[in-house]
Amino acid sequence: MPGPDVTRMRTVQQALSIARKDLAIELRTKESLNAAGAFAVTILLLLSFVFDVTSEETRAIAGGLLWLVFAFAGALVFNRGFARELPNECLDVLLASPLSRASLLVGKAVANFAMLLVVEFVSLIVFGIFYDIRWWLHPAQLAGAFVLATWGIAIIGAVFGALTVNLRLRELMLPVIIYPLLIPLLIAAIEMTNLLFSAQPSQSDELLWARLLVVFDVVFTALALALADTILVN
Amino acid sequence: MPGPDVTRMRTVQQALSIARKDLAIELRTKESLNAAGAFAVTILLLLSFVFDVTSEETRAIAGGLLWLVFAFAGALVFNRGFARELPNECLDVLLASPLSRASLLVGKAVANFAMLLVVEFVSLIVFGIFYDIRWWLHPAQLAGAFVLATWGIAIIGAVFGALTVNLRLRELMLPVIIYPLLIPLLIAAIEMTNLLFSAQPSQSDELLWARLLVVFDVVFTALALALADTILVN
Amino acid sequence: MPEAVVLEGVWKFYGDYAALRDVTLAVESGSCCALLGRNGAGKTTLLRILAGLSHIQRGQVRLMGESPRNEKARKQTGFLGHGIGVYEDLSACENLHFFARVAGVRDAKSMVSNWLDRVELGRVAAMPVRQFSRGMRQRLALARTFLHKPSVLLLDEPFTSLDDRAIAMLSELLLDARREGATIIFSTHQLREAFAIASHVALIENGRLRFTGERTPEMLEDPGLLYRRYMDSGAA
Amino acid sequence: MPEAVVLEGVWKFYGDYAALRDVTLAVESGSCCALLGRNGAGKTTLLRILAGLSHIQRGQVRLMGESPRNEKARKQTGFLGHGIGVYEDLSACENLHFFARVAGVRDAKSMVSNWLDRVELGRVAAMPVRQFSRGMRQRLALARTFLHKPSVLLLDEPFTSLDDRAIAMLSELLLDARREGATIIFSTHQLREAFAIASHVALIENGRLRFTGERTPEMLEDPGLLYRRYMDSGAA
Amino acid sequence: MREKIVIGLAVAAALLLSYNLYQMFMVLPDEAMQGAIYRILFFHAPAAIVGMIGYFIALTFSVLYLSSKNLRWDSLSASIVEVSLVFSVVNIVTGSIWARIIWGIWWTWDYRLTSALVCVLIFAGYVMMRRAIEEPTQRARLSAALCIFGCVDVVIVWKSIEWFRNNHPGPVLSIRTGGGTMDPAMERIFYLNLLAILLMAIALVLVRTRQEATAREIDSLRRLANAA
Ligand code: HEM
Ligand SMILES: Nc1ncnc2c1ncn2[C@@H]1O[C@H](COP(=O)(O)OP(=O)(O)OP(=O)(O)O)[C@@H](O)[C@H]1O
Ligand SMILES: Nc1ncnc2c1ncn2[C@@H]1O[C@H](COP(=O)(O)OP(=O)(O)OP(=O)(O)O)[C@@H](O)[C@H]1O
Ligand SMILES: [Mg+2]
Ligand SMILES: [Mg+2]
Repeated sequence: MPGPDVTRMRTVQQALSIARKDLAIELRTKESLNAAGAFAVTILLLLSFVFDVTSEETRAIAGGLLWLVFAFAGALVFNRGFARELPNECLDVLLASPLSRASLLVGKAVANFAMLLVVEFVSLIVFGIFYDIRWWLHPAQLAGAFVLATWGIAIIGAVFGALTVNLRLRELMLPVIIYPLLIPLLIAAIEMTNLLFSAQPSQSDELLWARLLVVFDVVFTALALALADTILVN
Repeated sequence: MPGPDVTRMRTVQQALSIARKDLAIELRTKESLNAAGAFAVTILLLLSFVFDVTSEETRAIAGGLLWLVFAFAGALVFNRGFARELPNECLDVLLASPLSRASLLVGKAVANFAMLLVVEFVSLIVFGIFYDIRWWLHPAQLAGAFVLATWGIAIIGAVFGALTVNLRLRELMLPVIIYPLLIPLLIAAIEMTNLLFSAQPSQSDELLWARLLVVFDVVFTALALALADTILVN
Repeated sequence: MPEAVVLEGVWKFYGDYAALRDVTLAVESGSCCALLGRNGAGKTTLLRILAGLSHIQRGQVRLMGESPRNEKARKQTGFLGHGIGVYEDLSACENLHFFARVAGVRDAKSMVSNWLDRVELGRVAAMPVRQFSRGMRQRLALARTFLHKPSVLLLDEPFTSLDDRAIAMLSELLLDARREGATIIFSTHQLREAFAIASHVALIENGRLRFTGERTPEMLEDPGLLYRRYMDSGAA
Repeated sequence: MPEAVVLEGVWKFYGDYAALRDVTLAVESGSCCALLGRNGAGKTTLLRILAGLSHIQRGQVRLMGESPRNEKARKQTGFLGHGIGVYEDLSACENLHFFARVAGVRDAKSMVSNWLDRVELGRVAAMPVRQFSRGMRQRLALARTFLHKPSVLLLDEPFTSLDDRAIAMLSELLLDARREGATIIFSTHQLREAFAIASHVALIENGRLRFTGERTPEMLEDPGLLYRRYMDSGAA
Repeated sequence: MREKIVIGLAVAAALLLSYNLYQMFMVLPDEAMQGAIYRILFFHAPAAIVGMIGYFIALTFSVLYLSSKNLRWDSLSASIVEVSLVFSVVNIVTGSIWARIIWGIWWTWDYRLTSALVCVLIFAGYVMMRRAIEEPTQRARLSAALCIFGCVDVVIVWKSIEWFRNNHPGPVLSIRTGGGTMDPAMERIFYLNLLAILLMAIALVLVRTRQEATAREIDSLRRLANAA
């Protein structure tokens, strides 16, 4: 019987190989980045019709707009997540393989995470131009906030994807319940982003939201790992 | 050789049978509705936190928010549209069958249309509650506007769902291509919705936007029918 | 007898790989042609071209005198591909009804129930295909293919995962279809079954047509014969 | 010899349909058991249970003394289902590499290229699976199944759409695997091939085990025999 | 022969351009309100106009392709779209530089600007789509369809956004205003530069179509080689 941290090691490795595989499939055609860029632009274009972007309020809700775009991009990415395993019954093969359910779920989450980060980075640049927002004021903190929030979204997205491919749980409309779990996390992300866009963010609030994000990540990840074995059965 | 209106009859019948089939499957699996519904609700709730919804400005951009969400939800629905034909190579069977391309395209559009309307209705209710918008002031006109706009979105979604069905990156490509095309329609829909949310809409503007919607629907439906044969070949 | 299916100097390229090389083949109407060849020979490619699902770069294809993409031709063809082409989430009955409507079949109701019985799926007609066993799917796919009484049948490995009884049933169906004047082209790797049914044989190797002709009795005795005699790569 | 695979009084219900009824079967390690039966008999169900992909309602299943869902058991099993279980958008090589990593195979590189050659896909190793012919996919799926040297092989209709040469190749593989002590359970409808390879035979009908035992020479002579003798429904 | 035409066009464009540049910076005075920066107009507007023209020519070729199934038309319209896209981008970039200086912002959602951007997006999607499809005939079919939809849509966008707020300067050319808005000397250079850019565009398209043609030849040759 291998020791606990050996198995944990393997879990991580396997998760990474899953993620690498998904990314390989996704990046098959090199256009994915252009697509992401064009995607961001189109969304921002849409948004610009909804809001009078020159006005100060819009500047104030910049964070909200950004995370709206990310949420949508996320939805597109996550829907693929496990659906990618359905043709040719690849999911069965993975479930029959020594691969642990947890690492499968985490692997998917990591893949989601990476793709989403790409889209987010591109959107951020485009956004900066169109809404002339100075987002590079606090690069380090911003990066931190994005990573934290994105991971939370990615892991829930993975669970969401797993639920939608599970034949028995699908009919229960569980996804509709799982997905809104993201709202508090998104709010935290939005508030934090807005803070970091402003010239001198108040350290205290920043910390507050950051802590909230961390809490969510931990909770969601734990939740996902706990649910892994129950969700990933057919 | 059957007469023109006989063939037209058959086209319509076939289109309807396609649509009925898609809706039947959707009712079983709830794939699109899960994804789109969950997303729409989440975003609406999220936004209601982002803006203080009591403020007048928010009221003023209500239409914008709604149609933004619908456009997103739509993309999620359309991605499934033709993808639903891929497993077991059903699309090949349909293309090899006497079914006319036009009716296949229209059938998909009708299915999109129905699903999107459902999502829209749900979102509208959620919206009404969280933003306390009185959307039932002019039910007839509102319904009219929604139907017109939704059909436009649906037909574009069907056409480009078909164009992108066997592309990798379909998920990203589809919105990238359809949103720019949809912009005029969305503008009209947004303006009209805002008008209809307000107590006494000015008839003249309303007509103006309605006319734009009609033009859009007619032009693009005609184009779709004309190009169906060239679009739907693999 | 007139020719139901004609290919003349057909070249099919995938990228720059030539999957079919100058294939010229004519199948008389009412005959049953077995399309044989190793994995990757080009059988599926050929059948997909006949079904109008795949462009050719050079040559000419005629189905009952029409181009395969022509609606008139499509009306008369029944195609069974590698993917079985039925919807997982619909029941057997619903699937057939749908395809009957699509093909514009008269009195769909009776036809459907009739065919469900012929392929011995009447018992599970209301069951979603997702719950079918592989063989049951294949049977359903067959029913779907025959449903609209096509006069040209294009079957890609129709025997796949059918049990002995189902194979007998399929042979019956094919015989009946021929009696009603239908033309049949099918690919398979189960040579015995193939020779038992076929009236003609076409052998493909690397996209080239190696042999076409009547099915001779000696083929029945020694199925391996054809491969040994006509293919460079020879027998196993 | 110890038993590699043991089923005791296994009942499998789908809803209220009993797909497996009180199945009790023991397969000695190192033997090759052919799982026969008509369409819908329960072969796939049985194999999926052994692969840990499907719950059972009553009875007990042991794979090398473990429960099939147990990671230790999964490490030692190789499963080939109806779906071939490879990724359309990855090349043959990438597919195998991925599954090698997942199964934690040592020196994956050499193993992969080695297996690609054995199934005669070395030439198209870099081609995305989407461009493979059906037989080529099946070969790849086989390579995927054997890749991690499993000691229990669960193969569901492995011969599907393989040509004569590929079938010979597969028989070779199975013999080698047995020599190395692997246990093999496979289902098929191609009785001849089945009897040629199998050391034991299990016959299922409507979820009930009708016959289990050694493969006798007479089965080889008259493949139909088994069905005629042991099944209520009898021959075709 | 063909090279000669291309080279000739290129040379003509270059000469004309240098003449215009000389005129712009040495002869023409600064503009009353904007000062030196107004000269960007001589590239900004023509780029936009050339782009627009290009798209609609591409439209006609797409229709031609669909009716004739001749891949030559496809590659022609494709190259035109690509070149037009370049000029549209030039228009937007110059524009937003100008905007930055005159209005103090990079961008605003004015109907002219927006429709320009929508245009760019649609045809950027067009280019991406072409990249994503290998099979030539399929690629041709789909991009033709997209081009048609795109052009029709651009028109609707143009018409529909006109109802919107806009702070982008309206027509200044006398053919559209009936004269008086623009100093004739300036306008002369404007037209000359439009001509120069048009020539440049044509040259580029010719080069591009040439590439496409050779690509097609190479493809078929490779096929023959592999078939043998
Ligand atoms: C990103 C910013 C901009 C974009 C995308 C843009 C786009 C366009 C387009 C598409 C046209 C061609 C329309 C036509 O020919 O009728 C045009 C023309 C023109 N633009 Fe811009 N523009 C931008 C900024 C500016 C700015 C800042 C100015 C000056 C304050 C300006 C002045 C003009 C003028 C004078 C014309 C010629 C109008 C005419 O003759 O019709 N543009 N622009
Ligand atoms: N989409 C494609 N792109 C590139 N090559 C392809 C494509 N489809 C098939 N091929 C190649 O064409 C050749 C013939 O394929 P085809 O499917 O016709 O073989 P087949 O005779 O049906 O084989 P099998 O008996 O295994 O089904 C194969 O070498 C295959 O690799
Ligand atoms: N998910 C499911 N839900 C309900 N019934 C099912 C399900 N899967 C299989 N069945 C039923 O269980 C029975 C056995 O199915 P199974 O796939 O094991 O048959 P099989 O022996 O593999 O047949 P074949 O030779 O055609 O593959 C069939 O009658 C089938 O209808
Ligand atoms: Mg094949
Ligand atoms: Mg089975």
